[in-house]
Amino acid sequence: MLCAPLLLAATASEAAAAHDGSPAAFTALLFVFLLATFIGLGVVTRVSRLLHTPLMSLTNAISAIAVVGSIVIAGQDHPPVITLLGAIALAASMTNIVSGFLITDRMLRMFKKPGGEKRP
Amino acid sequence: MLCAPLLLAATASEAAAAHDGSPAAFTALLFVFLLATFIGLGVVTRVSRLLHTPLMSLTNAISAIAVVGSIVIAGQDHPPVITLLGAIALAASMTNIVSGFLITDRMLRMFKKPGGEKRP
Amino acid sequence: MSFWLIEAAYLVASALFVLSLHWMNDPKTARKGVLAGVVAMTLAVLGTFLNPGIVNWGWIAGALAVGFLIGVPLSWVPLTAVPQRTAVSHAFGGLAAGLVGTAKFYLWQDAPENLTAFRTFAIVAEVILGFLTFTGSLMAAGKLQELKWIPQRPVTYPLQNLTNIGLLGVAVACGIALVFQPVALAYLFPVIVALALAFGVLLIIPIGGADMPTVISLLNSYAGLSAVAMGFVLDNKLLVIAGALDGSSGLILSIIMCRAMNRSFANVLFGAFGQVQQKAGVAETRTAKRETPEGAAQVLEMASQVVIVPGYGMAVAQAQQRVRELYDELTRRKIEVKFAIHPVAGRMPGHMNVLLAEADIPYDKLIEMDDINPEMPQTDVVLVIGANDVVNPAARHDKTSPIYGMPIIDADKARMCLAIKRSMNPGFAGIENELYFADRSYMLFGDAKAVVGDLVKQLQGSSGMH
Amino acid sequence: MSFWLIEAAYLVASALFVLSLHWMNDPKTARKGVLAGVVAMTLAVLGTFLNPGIVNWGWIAGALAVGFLIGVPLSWVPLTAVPQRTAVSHAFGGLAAGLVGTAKFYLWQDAPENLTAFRTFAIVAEVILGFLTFTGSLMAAGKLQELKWIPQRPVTYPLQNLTNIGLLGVAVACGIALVFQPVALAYLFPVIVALALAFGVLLIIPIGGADMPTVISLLNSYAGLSAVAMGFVLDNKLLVIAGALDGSSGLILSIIMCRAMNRSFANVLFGAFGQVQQKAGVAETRTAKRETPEGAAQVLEMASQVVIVPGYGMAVAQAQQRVRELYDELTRRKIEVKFAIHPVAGRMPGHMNVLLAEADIPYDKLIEMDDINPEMPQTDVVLVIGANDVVNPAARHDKTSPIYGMPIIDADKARMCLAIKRSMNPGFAGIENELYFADRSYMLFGDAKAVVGDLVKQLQGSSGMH
Ligand SMILES: NC(=O)c1ccc[n+]([C@@H]2O[C@H](COP(=O)([O-])OP(=O)(O)OC[C@H]3O[C@@H](n4cnc5c(N)ncnc54)[C@H](OP(=O)(O)O)[C@@H]3O)[C@@H](O)[C@H]2O)c1
Ligand SMILES: NC(=O)c1ccc[n+]([C@@H]2O[C@H](COP(=O)([O-])OP(=O)(O)OC[C@H]3O[C@@H](n4cnc5c(N)ncnc54)[C@H](OP(=O)(O)O)[C@@H]3O)[C@@H](O)[C@H]2O)c1
Repeated sequence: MLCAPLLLAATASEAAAAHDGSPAAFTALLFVFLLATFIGLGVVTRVSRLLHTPLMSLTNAISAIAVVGSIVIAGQDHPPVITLLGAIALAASMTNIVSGFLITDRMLRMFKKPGGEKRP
Repeated sequence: MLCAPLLLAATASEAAAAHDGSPAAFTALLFVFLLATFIGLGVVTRVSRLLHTPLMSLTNAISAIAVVGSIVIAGQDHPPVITLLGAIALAASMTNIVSGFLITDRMLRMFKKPGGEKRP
Repeated sequence: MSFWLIEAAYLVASALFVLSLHWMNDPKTARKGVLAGVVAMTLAVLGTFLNPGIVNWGWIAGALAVGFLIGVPLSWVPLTAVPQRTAVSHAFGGLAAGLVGTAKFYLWQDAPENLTAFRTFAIVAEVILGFLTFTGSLMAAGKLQELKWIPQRPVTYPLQNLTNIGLLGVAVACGIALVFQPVALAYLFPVIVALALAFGVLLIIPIGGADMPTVISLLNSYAGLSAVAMGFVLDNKLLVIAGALDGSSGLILSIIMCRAMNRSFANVLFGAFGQVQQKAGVAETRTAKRETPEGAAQVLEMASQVVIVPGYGMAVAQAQQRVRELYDELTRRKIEVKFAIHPVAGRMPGHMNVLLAEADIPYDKLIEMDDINPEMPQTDVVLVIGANDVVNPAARHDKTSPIYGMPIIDADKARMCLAIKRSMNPGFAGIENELYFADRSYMLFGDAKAVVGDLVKQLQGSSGMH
Repeated sequence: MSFWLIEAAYLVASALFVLSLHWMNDPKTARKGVLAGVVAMTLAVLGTFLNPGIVNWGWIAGALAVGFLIGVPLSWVPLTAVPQRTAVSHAFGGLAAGLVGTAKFYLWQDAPENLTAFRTFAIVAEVILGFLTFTGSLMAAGKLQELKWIPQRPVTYPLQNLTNIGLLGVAVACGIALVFQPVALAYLFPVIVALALAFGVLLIIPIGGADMPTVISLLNSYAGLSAVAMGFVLDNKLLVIAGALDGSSGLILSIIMCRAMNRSFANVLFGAFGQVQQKAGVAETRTAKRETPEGAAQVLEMASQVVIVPGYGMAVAQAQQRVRELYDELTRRKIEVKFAIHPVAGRMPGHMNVLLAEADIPYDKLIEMDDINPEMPQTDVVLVIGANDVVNPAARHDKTSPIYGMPIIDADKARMCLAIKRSMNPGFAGIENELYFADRSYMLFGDAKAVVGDLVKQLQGSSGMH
């Protein structure tokens, strides 16, 4: 029920634009980077040794997050050459997303639980 | 060697001010909150059971981070009543910092390592 | 320029706060953790001093001095008083958050453009959380200190929860109104503060004194959340991070406690749990076998493995030093002595560990419940010192028992059980403990400190050279 | 409005990415983790579509289609080719990052106010990391695929490291210049790109094919870091978070590998490790005892506990299905069969686990090195299948050995050791393995798949009903 006023209040995109690239925005990203790294180190060290190979392909798929940037470049109205660069980047990222997740799941499906029958 | 240009570039405080309270700044804080919570849950669940009492007083000291806000209120040039509020808040936070860290360390000093002699 | 120094200081401080908690995962590194916390806090303070526009150095110095003068003595409290102390500082933390929020709100009345929707929202959240933590923690501290004028037993009256929720609802409603009209409706602000203060009190009244530790941990996370809200108000990431760490820690500790008591948050907050104790104290029909210190000492001397189960009673009696002497006497006789630590033995998490550590007992002798239970059948003697609920077999089988399902230490499975307590009175859960009526159980009545002391004397008396 | 939807989508996506990795800590929840990752990625894409100003839907659709068409087949590669596949997608990832950075740089040439110092700095970082990951990963993939025209052995030449570092230095120098003069010196940008591409190649040339897995993990974290840099360029928190998760994961995996090989990063990157293999292959003086499948089968039948140590050879021979049949035959005879998994057996972390899982061997039979070693003395027969370095006792005592200090599986401590390999050739480390000359060791020469197949036949032959 509370988002309503929040939304009204927001002269959104402009405000965002105003904020882009400001030192404060930069430091905010630094904090995010620091915290995310802490999380990454904590979480990955606790990944089961059994699953290190699937982990490699999963993170591989996750790193395809570059798709976000590629879409922006390829999608906005820019000179063709730029759009082309964006499109190539987008295709590359999409390849990673698809193959990364598919192969990870393929590997994980192989792991039988001690019981005997395959994991559902 | 790289900070130099970064600093030059920054019309710092103004930029920061411009950024304050903008929707983007707000969402940045949301992300920070999310990540910090993840870290907190991850780290605390792995705290040794032996140390849950010291943990309580340590987090207690850490929550005194409100000192940051209190200093700003008490320190800036405001009507006396506001300054007073700030000063009370500051005193309260400082109490927590001092007592929190002191008692935590006092408790931890008690924990003897299996060897026999006290921890250094 | 100062902007960069401040942000840098805050960034490093954030990292150090995380490490500080991280290093608590092992007693070996724990003190390094405290150091990290201290450095982080210092950086945070120094960084804030760099803020342009900070001028009232006199006020600041004064406030810091006051805080220092209150804080140092507050850190000398005996370990049994740690829960109260913690509660009191939660109160301080809540107060600080509430006051800062209030100050900001009135400051921005003159510059309303600052009162954006989420700022106002954050202020309201900060103030409500802060002030309810303030009064709530004070009440909790009072109950733990067992102050006369604060009723220990849960106070209940019809429609209690309804009225409480109602109060909070009104406060939130006012808050939402403020979000839309931060200036025009400014007069609602004091109302919110008042309601928050009242709600804090009413929240605690129906909760029994023994549930306070759980409540305190919850208040801990409220205090953390109010710091987070302050962070949103002041657009300060460090506040958000430290607050979030704090909030999650409080949350997890209270979850651990609830699990170990096999109870839900709802049950703790609204269950008025302590009440059951009224109908306790009904005269015992069955009688338990008594044992004399002499006899007990002989039994112990014969044993090859002894497990000591400390409980709240040991804390109350301050018996840890005597227990240490007992431990020395027995180990001197090549008897294997271990301590079985129940997660909620005593009145706060890890209570027993700290007490025994204070008595210089190496922490590798403190075994967690799940690790010690398998050894119980091979144990010759279990010595229960002022513990009750945590060794109550009813938790395993008696579906009707209020502690049914709570994991316990299987003292009843040992070859023999000696229990030290002052009477047949029940413990915190207010229920009788069939363990004391078992064939293999013998009672040693009296104050834990005194009884253990007698045992030690007996053992010292006998040459101990066999 | 769109602003809020996008941020919300990104926030949820961030949380899901974290959970996705978190759930990988247990095979039971791992697939849920993949699901979380998929949902997160979908949210990220959909959220981005909401960006005002996205118009070239045709291009987007086309690119997505292409990616899909390449991606699906790429996910069908045999498990032995997984390292190559991973390398290739790192290349794609790096390419994407590099191209986006390039595009942004030239776009902002017309609006230079956007090229703030840290933006330019971030772009340079993104482009260098991106493009060196691109060529570097392609080289790595080539070496792993053992393409003829890419030298397997490390290629070294005088002053190699110096020139490499030099190249990178020049690139960084140009980058710093750009930070000060993003427009005037724009012509430096292509130079940086070229240098990064070249550096990627030169970085890999001196590294032996068998070190590629470690290198790939490192490239993984570079790819992650370039995504982080992109996040700084586009002021996008989701990119920073996902990139950081990726970077730390790659870092940790490579550290694990280095530890398990008892080598340092420096040694892997500049040690030209594979070289030693040249001086390997020197004719053996001592001779190892051979054993026939018949004999081996009988020995196995007699055993009560058998430990199988799989290695790279099992992967090359694709013998896992046969191994499964052997496992069935033995367990059918009530023989306790366990698999000893060395952290760096094979050519990538967890390699053996995946292969054996593919052969439907329940994962509670896959025991980690540290847990199985204590059992070795009580083990009747150790069956080494195409493993070599990971069972080389020299690592324990021979200070001169290149693998000295690397933790190994103590196959030599078992009552008897059967080793399946095609010859007496050394393994990846290029050193002879004294285990094969020990009194209790017997060799079964031949391709792993064939030999294990023979063993199975023998066992099926003998009634197996005793
Ligand atoms: N640790 C936590 O975090 C936490 C939090 C919330 C609730 N709790 C609850 O607290 C309880 C803790 O269990 P517990 O077994 O440790 O304590 P308990 O069940 O409360 O029993 C303590 C026993 O010690 C005896 N005692 C009291 N003073 C004594 C003295 N001076 N000398 C000798 N004996 C004395 C009492 O019997 P007499 O009166 O006959 O002497 C009482 O039966 C559990 O029910 C738990 O759920 C714990
Ligand atoms: N797993 C990782 O992440 C990783 C990463 C980097 C480096 N490494 C390195 O890779 C090595 C792994 O050790 P490892 O013992 O698993 O493998 P290895 O030491 O490379 O030995 C593999 C053995 O398998 C034999 N072999 C090859 N093809 C075969 C076939 N078709 N049939 C039967 N035998 C065959 C080879 O002997 P023949 O030629 O006589 O048959 C060779 O001696 C370690 O040195 C490790 O440091 C691993």
